[in-house]
Amino acid sequence: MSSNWSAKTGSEGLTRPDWDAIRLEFPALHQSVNGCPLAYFDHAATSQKPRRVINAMTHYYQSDNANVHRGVHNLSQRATTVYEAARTKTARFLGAADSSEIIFTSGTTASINLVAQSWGNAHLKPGDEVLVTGLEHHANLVPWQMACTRTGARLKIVPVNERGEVSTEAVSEMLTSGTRMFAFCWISNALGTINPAQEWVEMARKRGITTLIDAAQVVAHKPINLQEIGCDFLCFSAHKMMGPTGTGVLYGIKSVLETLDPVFGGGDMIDEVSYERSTWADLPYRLEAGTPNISGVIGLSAAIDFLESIGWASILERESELLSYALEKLRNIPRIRFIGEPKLRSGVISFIADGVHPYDLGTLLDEQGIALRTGHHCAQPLMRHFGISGTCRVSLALYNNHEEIDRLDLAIRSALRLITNVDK
Amino acid sequence: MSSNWSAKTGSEGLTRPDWDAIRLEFPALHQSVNGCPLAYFDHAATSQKPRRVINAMTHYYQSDNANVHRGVHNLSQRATTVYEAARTKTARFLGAADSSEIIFTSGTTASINLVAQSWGNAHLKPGDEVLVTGLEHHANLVPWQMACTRTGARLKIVPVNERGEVSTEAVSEMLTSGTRMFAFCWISNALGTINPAQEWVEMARKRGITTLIDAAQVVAHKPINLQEIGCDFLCFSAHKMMGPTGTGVLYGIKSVLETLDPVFGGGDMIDEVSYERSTWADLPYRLEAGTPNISGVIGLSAAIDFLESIGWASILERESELLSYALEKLRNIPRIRFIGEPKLRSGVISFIADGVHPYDLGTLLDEQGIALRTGHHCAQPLMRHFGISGTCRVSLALYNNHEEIDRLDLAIRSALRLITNVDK
Amino acid sequence: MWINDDSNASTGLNMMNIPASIPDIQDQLAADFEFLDDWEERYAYLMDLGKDVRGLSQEEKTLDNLIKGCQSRVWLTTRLENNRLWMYADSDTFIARGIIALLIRVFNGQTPADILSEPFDLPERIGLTAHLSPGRANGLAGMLARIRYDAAVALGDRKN
Amino acid sequence: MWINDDSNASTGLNMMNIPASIPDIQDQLAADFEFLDDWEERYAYLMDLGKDVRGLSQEEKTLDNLIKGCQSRVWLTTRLENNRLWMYADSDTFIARGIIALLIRVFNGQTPADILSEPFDLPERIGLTAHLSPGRANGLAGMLARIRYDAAVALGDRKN
Ligand SMILES: Cc1ncc(COP(=O)(O)O)c(C=O)c1O
Ligand SMILES: Cc1ncc(COP(=O)(O)O)c(C=O)c1O
Repeated sequence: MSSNWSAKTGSEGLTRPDWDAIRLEFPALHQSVNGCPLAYFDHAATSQKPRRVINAMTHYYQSDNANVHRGVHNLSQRATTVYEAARTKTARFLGAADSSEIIFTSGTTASINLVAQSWGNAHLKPGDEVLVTGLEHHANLVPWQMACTRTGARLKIVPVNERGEVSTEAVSEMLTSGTRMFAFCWISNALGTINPAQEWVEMARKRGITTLIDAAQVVAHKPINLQEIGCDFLCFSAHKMMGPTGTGVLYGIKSVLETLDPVFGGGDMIDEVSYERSTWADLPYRLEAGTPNISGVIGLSAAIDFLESIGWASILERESELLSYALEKLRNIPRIRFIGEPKLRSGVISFIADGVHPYDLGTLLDEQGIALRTGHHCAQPLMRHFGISGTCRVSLALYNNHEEIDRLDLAIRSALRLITNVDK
Repeated sequence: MSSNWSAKTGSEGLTRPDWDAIRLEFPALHQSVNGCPLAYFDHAATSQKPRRVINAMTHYYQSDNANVHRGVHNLSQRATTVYEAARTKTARFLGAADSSEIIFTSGTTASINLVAQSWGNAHLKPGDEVLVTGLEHHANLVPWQMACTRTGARLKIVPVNERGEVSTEAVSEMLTSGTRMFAFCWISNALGTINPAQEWVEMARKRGITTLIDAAQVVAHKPINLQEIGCDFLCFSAHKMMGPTGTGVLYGIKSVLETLDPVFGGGDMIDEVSYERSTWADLPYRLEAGTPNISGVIGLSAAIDFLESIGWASILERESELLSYALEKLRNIPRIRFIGEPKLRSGVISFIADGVHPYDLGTLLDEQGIALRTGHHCAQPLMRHFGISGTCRVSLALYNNHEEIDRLDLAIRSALRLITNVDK
Repeated sequence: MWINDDSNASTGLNMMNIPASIPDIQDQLAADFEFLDDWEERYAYLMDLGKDVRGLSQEEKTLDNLIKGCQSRVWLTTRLENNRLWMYADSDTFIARGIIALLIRVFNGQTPADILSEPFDLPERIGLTAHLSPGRANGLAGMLARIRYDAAVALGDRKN
Repeated sequence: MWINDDSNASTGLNMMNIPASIPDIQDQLAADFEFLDDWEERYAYLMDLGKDVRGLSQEEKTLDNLIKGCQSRVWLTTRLENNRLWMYADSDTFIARGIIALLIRVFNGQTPADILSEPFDLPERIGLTAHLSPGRANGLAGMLARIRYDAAVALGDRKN
């Protein structure tokens, strides 16, 4: 997809997107917080939204708004068209074989729970094992705990090493003949670790094990080609990829999705309903009960357009440049210790300052207009593994820039100075 | 809540809202469809959205967007404040005793399914009965069928009479000592029938039976006072009350909600998570796993403001006036037969024209810019009760006007003329 | 047979039951529609065409013959005779019958090869797609897909 | 006791351990903060105040004493002596300790009746609420609510 951003010529003679122009597309980035310009480093919690996404939803509400699928009138047909076009676009974006493999949900959490319940109830029995890694977000841990409690299966955790990585050897060892499901995050939201998803899926598939990828942290950062990855399920949220809240995707291989009973019943997901029993509609509708988040799906579709208008090659280059720059800056701040030093890292840096509570540091950064996340990042067991209760987490996106990182560096230094004075 | 709409003085000396000005607030209403001005009579499927709602969401994305609940930084705190303020406002809007009784979901369907699963699994056992009425939308039927299949309970249906009403005597007879749950719609989306919710709840409560009200069709049309109604659960969707898609509410009495195990696991709903087990957070968070639909909840909050800025007395008066006018017009069209003639009717008129498929009529109305719904309205068993496969359904809201109803009348007449000519 | 016998001329069937070419029939129909300039006349004509669709027996209205993507129900089945495909259809609504009638006019009695290769642009030409909202267009697409699928099967080309 | 003995003067405790009035202490603190005009000085001062908070033993850090609504953890407990309420607190962060310190300065050794009736407007006066984002304000509200709740209980007025 070629870029439609006015391009600059790089030193090597390559054309580069105009990142300043792209950054201008995000209205929320251009404000001051506590008297300072905002520097938003909390992308991993939720991304900021480009005008294009906001406008797409506004346009929908101002001109096409209607309920989908059941209407004969023009508005309803238009709404259905844009809603279903978003499904087709998402399928293409991910390289799915068929658009009926795309189920729209309310977010990653809903997607994973749907699988853990529906697939879990159908396929898990006492003695079976579900494998996750020690890096998981609660969203990919708690649903499996619940599924195991329900079915009598056992949950096993592939341990994390001191660098915050999960070794492929450990995965291989723990994918046993009893394993039915291997569910793992492609990228860790807490540490930024990138797991070798394709390799792991291949290993699991060879042993007949079903795989689910939590791709919540992948979608804004890396292209996904499902035909290469080969996983059975993949889940993500629109709000972490420049799209709106309340919208997510569950991808499943059609033949696998077809084995799933609906978790929710209601409108749109049925074929015939009588008082006695109901029969289910075809995929994908069977798994989408009730009025969907139509505007959310339209926003997701616009977010895909936005990402593709920049192009993956540019995004990858930009983010890796920003990441290296930030790593170098932060590494040189005395008292700062990185939590997790993965060899392959996406745009997330978790750190603590010795003897400083992340909350204090986060608060003093906020006073300087710097937004980052402090706490356990919904990964309490992982924090416990590192013997801490939380970290400060800087997370980057294509809209960040070097100046912000410079300000981050200085702001951390001021904050630490202040705390050190108190601490004496 | 006093009106802030420039008011007209009515003939009785009362001030009335300026309905034309209010109508101008809805951008989607002012367009042409197939060369004619749009007349939107599909409110019961989804409402149109006032500027105020659209702007609230745009504003959120342009200035406050961040993930809620876990952030120390300013944006996240602001997002949390507006999100939680929406909860407080919703609680007040409904007359709930406490804002922790308001659970935000993705819609009515999700709300009812949450109860059917969580409450159902905890309280239903073989031999128990769940009672619903013959008027239910699939969203309040299929989840109970699924719950009964899971638990061995029996689903019973209070029959509908020829006028499309459910008699209180029949309800009373069927609320037996075996009944555990009585789940019913306050207003039927297919026929407009208004059920005596308060009376039914009182009857059920006296017999120790838990009650759930599907209020999807109530929220834009009637004020709700939970302290008067006294139900255990009440469910609705924002998108049917001038709010956005992907957002709903589950209200539950606190002591009852407290008995519910979460259906979905993930972020925000936990207290402590270890690899072995997790403990749940307090209400309402326990039942809100994952990043919520923040912008949707903000839109809902703006929708409440909008409705209250007009005031219930005005809305009730306006809608009953429009309804009477439409009923009279439609009743006088030859070949038209109303499906359902309830004594208490909300702004819904279902009808068929003898020998005419609703789809043909709906299509020919669409050609004239008239949007109404045709089909089974997600109430197949009810349609079967009337021996038909579907109806044409006109549904009204405060933004409709007399001129549109006049056009509807003429358009139906033209369409029927056309069909009659073919039919000869 | 689905067509009233006296309507052969107007439907492009000649004495040998060999129809005119697919493009020619479309030209003819487009010309017919050109005289109609408001939606009422167009729909009246379309529904009138639908009267020619003879319908199917209850037994023929199988799930297999039901076209997905229609809001009204449309059943369609075909039979191959002398390398020509013949269509039989029914619907519960006048408008869907009209749309089927158009398709049948164009494709009935054509060879599978022609059905698969000739473009079908009649809907755009008669302004139907502009008026045809996506749901209805979907139904039309479903019917067309079914006819072409059957043509492909007839050609022995089972690469569906 | 939660206050270092040598800090009595600055905290408003006189020889009899009877503090100045709640409004007076707030006036004094507001005046102290008036000299600080950038966020760094303000926070430095706040965290410095926090050093006075002596902390609780592990056994006293019960779930019961944990204040809800704080992102950092704050424990607070009170004791009634001669109709005056004394506060003991701890936190795992400097900033929360500073905020507790403010509250304790104002309320320590006051009568339950005064604690319940006197307004607490110090945060607005020192510009803390403008700077205090909702989460932190929440924590503050939680601490204040806890102190007033304990005062109400002390008054024998259990209408919580
Ligand atoms: C009475 C009733 N209940 C439930 C629903 C389902 O609402 P939603 O599709 O927003 O979940 C509807 C709307 O279609 C309804 O009218
Ligand atoms: C890796 C990972 N998985 C799952 C989630 C949950 O996503 P959501 O809260 O959008 O459901 C998140 C986001 O917090 C995440 O980072």
